[in-house]
Amino acid sequence: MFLRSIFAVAASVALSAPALAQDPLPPETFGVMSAIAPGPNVIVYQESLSGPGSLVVLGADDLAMKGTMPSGSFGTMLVDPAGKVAYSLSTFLKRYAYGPMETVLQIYDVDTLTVKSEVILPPKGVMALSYAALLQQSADGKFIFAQNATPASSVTVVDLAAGAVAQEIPTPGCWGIYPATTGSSFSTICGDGSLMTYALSADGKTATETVGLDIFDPDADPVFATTARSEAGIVMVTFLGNVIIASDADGTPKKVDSFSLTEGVEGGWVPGGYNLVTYSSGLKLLFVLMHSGGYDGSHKNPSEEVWAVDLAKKAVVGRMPLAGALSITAAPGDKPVLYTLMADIKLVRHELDLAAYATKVAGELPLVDLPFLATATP
Amino acid sequence: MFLRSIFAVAASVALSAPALAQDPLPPETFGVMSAIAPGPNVIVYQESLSGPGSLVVLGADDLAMKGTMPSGSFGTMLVDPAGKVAYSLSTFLKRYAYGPMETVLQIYDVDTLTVKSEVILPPKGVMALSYAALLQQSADGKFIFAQNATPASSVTVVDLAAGAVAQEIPTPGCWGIYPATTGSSFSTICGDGSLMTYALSADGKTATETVGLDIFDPDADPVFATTARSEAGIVMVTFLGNVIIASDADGTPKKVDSFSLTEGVEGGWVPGGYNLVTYSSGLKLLFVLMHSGGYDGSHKNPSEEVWAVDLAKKAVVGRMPLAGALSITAAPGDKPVLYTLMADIKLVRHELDLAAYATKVAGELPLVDLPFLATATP
Amino acid sequence: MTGFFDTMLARLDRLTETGARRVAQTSGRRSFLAKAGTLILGGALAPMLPFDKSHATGTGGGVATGSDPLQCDYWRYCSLDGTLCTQCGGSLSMCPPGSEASTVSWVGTCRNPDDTRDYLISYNDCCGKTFCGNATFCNFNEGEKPGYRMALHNDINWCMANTSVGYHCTVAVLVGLAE
Amino acid sequence: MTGFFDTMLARLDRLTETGARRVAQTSGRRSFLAKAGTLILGGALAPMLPFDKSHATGTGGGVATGSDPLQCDYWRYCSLDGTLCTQCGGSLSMCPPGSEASTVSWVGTCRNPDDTRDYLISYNDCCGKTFCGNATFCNFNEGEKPGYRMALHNDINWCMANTSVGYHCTVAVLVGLAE
Repeated sequence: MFLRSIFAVAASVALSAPALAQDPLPPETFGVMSAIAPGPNVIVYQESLSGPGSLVVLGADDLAMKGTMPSGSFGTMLVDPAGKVAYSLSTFLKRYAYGPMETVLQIYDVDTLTVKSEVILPPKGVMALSYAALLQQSADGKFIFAQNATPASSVTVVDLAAGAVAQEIPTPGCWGIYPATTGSSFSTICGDGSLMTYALSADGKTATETVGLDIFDPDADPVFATTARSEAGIVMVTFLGNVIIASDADGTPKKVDSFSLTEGVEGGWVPGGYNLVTYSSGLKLLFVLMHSGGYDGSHKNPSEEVWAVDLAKKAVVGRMPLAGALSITAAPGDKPVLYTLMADIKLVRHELDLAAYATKVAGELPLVDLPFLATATP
Repeated sequence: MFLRSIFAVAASVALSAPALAQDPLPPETFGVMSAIAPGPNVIVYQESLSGPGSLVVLGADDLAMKGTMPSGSFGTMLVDPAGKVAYSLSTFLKRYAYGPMETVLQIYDVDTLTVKSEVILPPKGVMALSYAALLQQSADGKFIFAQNATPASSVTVVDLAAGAVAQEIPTPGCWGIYPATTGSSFSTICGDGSLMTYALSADGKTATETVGLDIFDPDADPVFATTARSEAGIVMVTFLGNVIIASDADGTPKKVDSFSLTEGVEGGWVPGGYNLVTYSSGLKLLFVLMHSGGYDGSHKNPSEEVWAVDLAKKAVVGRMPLAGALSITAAPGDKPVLYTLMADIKLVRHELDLAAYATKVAGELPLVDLPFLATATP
Repeated sequence: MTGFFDTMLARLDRLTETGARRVAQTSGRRSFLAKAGTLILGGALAPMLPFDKSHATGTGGGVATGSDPLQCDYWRYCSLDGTLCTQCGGSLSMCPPGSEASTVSWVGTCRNPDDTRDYLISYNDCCGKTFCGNATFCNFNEGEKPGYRMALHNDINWCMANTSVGYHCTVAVLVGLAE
Repeated sequence: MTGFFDTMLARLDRLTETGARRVAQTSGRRSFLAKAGTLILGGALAPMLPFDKSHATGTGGGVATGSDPLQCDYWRYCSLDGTLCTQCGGSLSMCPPGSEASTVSWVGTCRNPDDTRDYLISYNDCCGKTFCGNATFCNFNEGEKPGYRMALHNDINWCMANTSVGYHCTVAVLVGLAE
């Protein structure tokens, strides 16, 4: 738009100069754009293992580059449901590769791509690939939950109103943060097959814990740490291709449903990837990245297909070719669009034909660094 | 070596176990190697514009990877003549992309690949591509000279014995540090065509300046900031392919020689690259990266040839095909070996046939980030 | 650095520790395959993994059964996710000079094709230096588990407990027989 | 940000300033070619430049005469060394939201192919954000000089005088006619 205005001015004065066919281009004023173009976005966390990562903001429909926001190393991100505030949890080292370290929560204003504020957390924040479950927000919006690993596991609770750490909750043997759909509690997945739910006090400074045992078998068929949230609860997929739904609705996590994605399916299909599962509450469909010929250690292999799953029917309702994806996220609402992050470092936008359960590539954009996590905003 | 010893142990006990053909491999002890393998090295500065750069240490003959040393952003390096101590000048930002910055001189022990110490410099150190002239050492070894740009130009003098800044010398309108061959003075190249020589006091805390006027024509034919040092003085090459030698032997810089590399040569050949010239005092030859079809703005284009120049004869004595190089450095002494850093991010080792003035590629290694500066050690 | 493995275990949570020992000693690719339904061995899976594109060789996937410690498919790397210290001035079990040995590690159980035995491998990161982009990034995940089995998790920086947490490269130290 | 160019000049050393003005107003590719001896125009020079290899389009070399601000060879980029803000949420003359405008800049003299006039272009860096590797890295050097003519030098971070010196991307602001 800016460009057009310059050339419009130049064109409007054409032919008025005697020596040349047009007047010279007018001088410009240098400055900084105040805000990004309006509209829904896809925000991708581009992780660095050694320097600054970044959040890149793209138009949800055309993948137009709107700009970036700076982060640190080994980071992950969170975008609030409205898409207006983003967060990253990352590590800063005084000498980049060595020296004193800080775990920092950066809080961004998405419209202006600015770092609004930061909260320095206890220096034990997780330094991992960008799994969504490592940085989450309570349903009431009051608290940010950040995964720690020393390697002992704990969760730092940040009180957003206070801009300060409220408490650190030890979560021994458990991993990932799965907020409840109301209030300020969250669950976590534990290595003995249980889920543990932590309910925060109103000021966030204390928490009570409730265990739900025997939700999955961590030895025979472990669940991925990336889950989805459906109306029925926390939707987990397992290495062998089962779905387990755990409800945390009454404060005690319990298994409420489970079924196989692959029973009777030939080819050794298994789920695989990083943030490999997404649920569209508008379409009422779960999408899972799948590959064939599964073996011990293939659980992070890129996809060959994406499977659409109707949780109520406990059935795979569509299998769509989709090669090379490591992470997937659905557009919000009932927009039939999926975004995938590919093993060859790009974002692909897929339009879904729900009648035929077919996908069509409708845009792609190269990315940089390690892009494992994307969020689509309203 | 370590590997061999493990397998030797395993082999020596073979056939002694009844159930299997050999005994199990013995447990290993985890640790850190104490030092790199001995021998001459090539050290390359791999620059980052956004995170940590590094110095990578390679065997001079086989380009075997010996290890790396960590640096900051926008850095450059210096290796002492003996190849035992290395330095980098770089920038560290508290939040990597923003926040408080520090200009840091890191001092490395090459044998152990350790950061021995660091000196924090005034926060104005140059943030540029890794030109050799931006970080230098006095001939007596007492002082490190670091280029500053705010963009006003000055030089920070570091007293190595004290591990502290001795002074900052304003060098308005001048650029680059070209130490004298004795004592602790240095010259710099100025935008009016002069060279300025700064002689330090014994404690390094003051300096006297002497100007040498009309050494080159900065408008008609500017000199590159990368120079070489021959017995005759500071050897500069110009954008148009002339050589200018300035002597600083008596403390007042003066032009003592000049000649054209390209007079009578067809094809519009001009010098080009970043650290594009090197002098072998053993071979008594200057080497310059050259490309044909020069035009305004081609002065950083990759090479098509390397030209060998006999400074005493004022003549190009050899032209050798060498495509794609941006920087060049000669092996020390009279070893007929050149190392080039290539536009496609690798190091190439070239063996010279001085009878035929021919080069042979004798090894190459991919690099990362922006490798513009290499030094070969004895 | 003797006793590093005991130290590592001592620092882990009890639950994790128990799980790690059990899984490390019992899981193997064969049991998984048996569970995964129809077997398709040696399939066309050699995915390009999402790491430093400047090294096209930096791929993983498949099963690590090779004999060259400079290659991703070396048998000991069956659960290694990181850059190879063997390509960065270190060895299979020693960090490059000037780096810091990680005080904690993850483990894998890998089969040595020479003696067909399963060995416990400790994957230790080397720390305090710039990420070694000069080395190949490898990614094998045999027996790897999410962070609720932390000692088997490889998507995390195992320099986390060090003074300098910068990640440089990874070694694969033979701890002993897994049987 | 009005007066940024005057501010820049005021902050430069006297020698540099004088030189910058003189050279910026008099040098052009034609005078250089005349001096460089035998002319070989439009040669096969399109070097792969040593920048982010993940964008194979990130090359430079040759002469910038194009009309697309999203491409390296756009005419205003005749002396631009950096990533294009036009590809990173900014425009030709405006930094992306949330970045800092550089307080100093280098200049180039570029010919507009549409009106064949030479314009003075101010190359300002946008600062305080992660290097924009998502944008193409371009490298043209018409009229570029070493640091002794600082205002014409582009191998340096022109965020150097800012509060946050992190380099993000570069714009090409039309200052006025060079004649």
